[in-house]
Amino acid sequence: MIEYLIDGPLWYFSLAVFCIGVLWQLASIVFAKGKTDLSVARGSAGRGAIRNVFSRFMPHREIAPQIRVQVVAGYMFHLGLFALLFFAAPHVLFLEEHLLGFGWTPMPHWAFIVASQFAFLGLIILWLRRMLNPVSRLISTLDDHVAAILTFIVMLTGCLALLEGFTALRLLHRFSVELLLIYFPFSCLMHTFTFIPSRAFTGAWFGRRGIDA
Amino acid sequence: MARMKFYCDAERCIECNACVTACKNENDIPWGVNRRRVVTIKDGEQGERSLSVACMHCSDAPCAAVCPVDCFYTTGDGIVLHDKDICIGCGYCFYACPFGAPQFPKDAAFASRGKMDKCTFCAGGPEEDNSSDEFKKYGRNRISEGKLPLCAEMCSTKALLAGDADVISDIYRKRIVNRGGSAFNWGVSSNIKG
Amino acid sequence: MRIQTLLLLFCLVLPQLSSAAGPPKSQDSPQGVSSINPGADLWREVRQRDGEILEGISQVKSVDSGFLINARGDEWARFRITKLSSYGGIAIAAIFVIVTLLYVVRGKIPIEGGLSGRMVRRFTDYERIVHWTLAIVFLFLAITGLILLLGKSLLLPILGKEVFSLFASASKEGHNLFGPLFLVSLIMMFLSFARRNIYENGDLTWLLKGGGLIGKGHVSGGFFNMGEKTWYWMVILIGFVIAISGLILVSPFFGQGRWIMELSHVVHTIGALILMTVSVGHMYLGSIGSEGALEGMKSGYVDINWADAHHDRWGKVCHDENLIVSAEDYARLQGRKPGDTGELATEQGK
Amino acid sequence: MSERLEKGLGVLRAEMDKKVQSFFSSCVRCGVCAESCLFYTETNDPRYTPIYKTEPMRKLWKNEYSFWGKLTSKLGMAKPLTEADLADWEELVYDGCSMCGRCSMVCPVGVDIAMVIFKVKHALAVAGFSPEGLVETTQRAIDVGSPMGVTLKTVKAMIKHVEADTGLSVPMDVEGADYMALLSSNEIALYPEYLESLVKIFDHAGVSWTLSSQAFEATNSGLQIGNKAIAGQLVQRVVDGAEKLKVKNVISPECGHAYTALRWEGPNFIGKVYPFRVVHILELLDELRAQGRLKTTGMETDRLTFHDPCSIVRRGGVLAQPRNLLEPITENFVEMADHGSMNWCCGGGGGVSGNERAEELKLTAFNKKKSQIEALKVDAVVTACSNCRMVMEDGIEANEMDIPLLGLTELIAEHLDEKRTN
Repeated sequence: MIEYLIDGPLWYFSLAVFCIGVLWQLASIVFAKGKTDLSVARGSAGRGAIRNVFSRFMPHREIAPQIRVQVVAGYMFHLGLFALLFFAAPHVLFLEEHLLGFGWTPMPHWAFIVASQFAFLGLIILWLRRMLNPVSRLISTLDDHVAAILTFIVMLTGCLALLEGFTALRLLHRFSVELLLIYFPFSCLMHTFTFIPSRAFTGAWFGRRGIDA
Repeated sequence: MARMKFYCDAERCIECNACVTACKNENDIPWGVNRRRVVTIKDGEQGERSLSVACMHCSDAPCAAVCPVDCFYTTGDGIVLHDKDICIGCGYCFYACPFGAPQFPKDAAFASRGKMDKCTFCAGGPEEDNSSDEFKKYGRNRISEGKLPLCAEMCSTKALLAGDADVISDIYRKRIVNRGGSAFNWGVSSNIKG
Repeated sequence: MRIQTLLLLFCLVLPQLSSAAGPPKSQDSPQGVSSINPGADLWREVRQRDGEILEGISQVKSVDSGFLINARGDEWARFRITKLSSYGGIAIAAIFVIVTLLYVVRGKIPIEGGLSGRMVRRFTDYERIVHWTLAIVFLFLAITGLILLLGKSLLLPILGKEVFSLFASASKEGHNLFGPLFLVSLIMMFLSFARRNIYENGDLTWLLKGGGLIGKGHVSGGFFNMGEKTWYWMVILIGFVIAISGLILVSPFFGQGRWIMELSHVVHTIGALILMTVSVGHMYLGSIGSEGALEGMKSGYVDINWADAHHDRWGKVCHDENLIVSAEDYARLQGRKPGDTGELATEQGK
Repeated sequence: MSERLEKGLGVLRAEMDKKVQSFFSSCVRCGVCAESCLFYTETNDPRYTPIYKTEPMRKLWKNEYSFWGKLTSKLGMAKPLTEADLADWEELVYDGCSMCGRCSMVCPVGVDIAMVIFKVKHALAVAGFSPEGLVETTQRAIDVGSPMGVTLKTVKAMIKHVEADTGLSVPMDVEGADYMALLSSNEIALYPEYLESLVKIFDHAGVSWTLSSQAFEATNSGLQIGNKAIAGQLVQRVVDGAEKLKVKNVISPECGHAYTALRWEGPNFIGKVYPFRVVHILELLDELRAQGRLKTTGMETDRLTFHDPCSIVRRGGVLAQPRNLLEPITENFVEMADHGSMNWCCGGGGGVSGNERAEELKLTAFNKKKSQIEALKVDAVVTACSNCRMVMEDGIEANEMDIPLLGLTELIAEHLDEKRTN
């Protein structure tokens, strides 16, 4: 019964909430009011926007030494998670069977282990820093902690179900994923998508003033 | 109730590996897993002996004792079986077993060790007899059909015997008597063949 | 002789268990046999009665497939079942009892003059991150490990096979996956704390006074006192042993034999049990055991009175170089509104 | 709800455009911006974290633009933005932020934090939560026409001096001139040598220019206090003056925020495109140099460095020009650490210098500049913003350092090649 619920209705519901939610959020940003800048541009806004979307993947030389922990742990977590999400064998298989209809070469077992190590260590360090550093602790909201813990739970349940021999464990993972999907569009997890418009807006602003941000 | 046992007569085994092949074939065992193997001692030297070993279905099985999830059970016929739905693939049974019987498939998508697989005395598993599910997990269930394990059935020299302990020991006793020599010479004929 | 090495290891690691793996009780061939027995020697060798293992060959190529009999496997199994799990469980239970008694008897060890509110910086953000990373990973591994070690006797009867095997499988996979993280965080721990944990003068007196638990008053100590240093080196050294043996256990695909696995398993378990037991004491002393200690790992600052009481030599340095932060500045550094010394001024809206 | 709060909320709602929404939905509270803000690095006070200064706006966004916020508001469980919040944030935004925009450069998700802080400032200003000093100066700017109360009389008097010193005439209200020059209050009250240099340089380069009797003041207190309406009003004066004289270009003085106000924000404040071009004095000088109309002679032998004024360089884009201008007249010029668009602010921008309450904090923040300057062991610091110059002179005095500050334009004027005649 529960198995049917989690594999069936709840799964499609959460998927729908995720997709509609994300689209709605993005739309509400795109269609929100915005004034055109009347000042005469010095440089190209478009170029600045595109440049900034990519240039911000690397911190400025002047600030890098002070934010080493965030940068290193951040990259460990995000790259690890990305690899697990799209290249873990069962995930590839699942996407092929249930969503896309086509698959791609999954990563080998050892690669999975390495990726998960990176993801876990990165997430733990980032979250601990959030708790321990006065600045992060001051500016963090409940949302940040919920998002971090939910992501951790999803990763953890995934790893506990590694043997792929127990339905209950698989369902646990699946269920936590569904919770995450439902939570996603209404939380800071939206940065997965909205970092692009943010960077673009700021990049355009700097671009038309002739500054490489 | 019968107490099922294997017995391999070192004086008869000719290391033809027919038992291994028969087992693999009959139970449709995945690549890399061998429930039964033939070991040759002093290969090519004087006193060479070969034995076919698999799970010996111990009366007091160390694997069952050490298993952290207690997935082993002994049937009424004294056959030691395990439940793959319980097994977590920790490998302790393999360390504990005197005969190296437990095997682990390497092909599980993630786990470096899949769930344990071993000789079932061709008695299947906890699933319903002769169900396809049972066959997939444990192989053929010949016992339920009133047949003995195929390895023994196939043995051309009748070195490998399987069945009720009493019957087998009778057969063996007869052989020793016929071979002559001391009653305590462990079934080895006095004039050792080179 | 490999059995001897194993024995030796037990004696080193856990004396009371040294009796564990006694020499195998050899059953000699039936008494009173006069006749030459040609087969006996062969089978004796095969059964490894005299330590000499006779390896044969087999068409089946897999780990130890050449050995007919593995006599030590049963021995290891018995040791795990009768000694490791039982004594291990007792040890864990005992430490909790001890700690509780200690709390009942001594209570929270107070600081003379109480807390002044004037703080000194003790640990940087990074150092605290390292500590808590190691702590989280360690706790996770400890719990999952104990489930695998004691679960059969404690949980299985309650939960039943089906449910328990879920826990066991989850524990096993989780344990395997978090293992390497332990090694990584252990290395980070070593790099960022090793220098301050080198023994120095005055550590001995600390030991003689039993770290202040014996008698009244606190004992002299530097940035870290003798007890903390010892605990640190235990974590590092035993930790590395656990990590390495664990890596051996978690990667069976290098074809290491059963013997190595059994050895690693025993070492791994004993080491882990020691660390777990002592860590309970560490947690107690770090939290409810002594007043103002936890603050150091939470905010990175400790009360100057606490420093003077527990680490007077370091406290003196803080006084001399006047690294002391006033209560107001401390509140400010913790991001509280001016005047507000209570709750953090976070806008905890969601 | 009090009507002050009402006003503030009104502004915040009006300013909640697509940028701000994407900013807040992408911010993950990583705290990187803190490391880029000199008010945090010099005080280690987490409350000076740039993104924390935008908290009132984030709170509003959460309550009225985010799903959970709307839900909890419906259920009456949300914590609404209160007047107390605005009062609390006044100190953070006015004293603890110089609008230098360094945070906007480092944010990994690309939030233009300085822009959002300015919007909050705008709301606070309208709601009437602004420091006394700024309110007064702004009022003076509206009534008298200049925050420092500089009147046309004062300017005329200064012009007399300049003409006497240079023997050149200062054109006033010349219709159809190419350029209309503006002055900032500081330059009139504290640094008259700026006008002197202008006269010399323009005479040397043969530029047709003029001052305007009705629009000589470039300082824009409206921008400093954050009130867009007032800022627009002040910009409008300049625009009217320029249109009256039918000039082709308006020269923004060195003063950084005046440049921002005129060049970049002005058109948006008054809601129309200028009929003339706004050019920063350094831009103009560099153009003249490129055209070969600005000939210099002699070299500064002193060890010099250049302090990039945030509003001109990072937020204004005038980055190459000062270097081009310094290159031919300095023998040993050294760049400051983190120079260019990642330069550290002097600590007095964005109206902090005009806010007595922030005096102490300003000096604390100056420690950054202090250490940078000391690290270079320079004889003098060149800059191109009368406000930076003033703030740094205060700081240097307070720290008993002995380092003169030079205005770039004056430096050029000193090195004019007098042999050239036209």
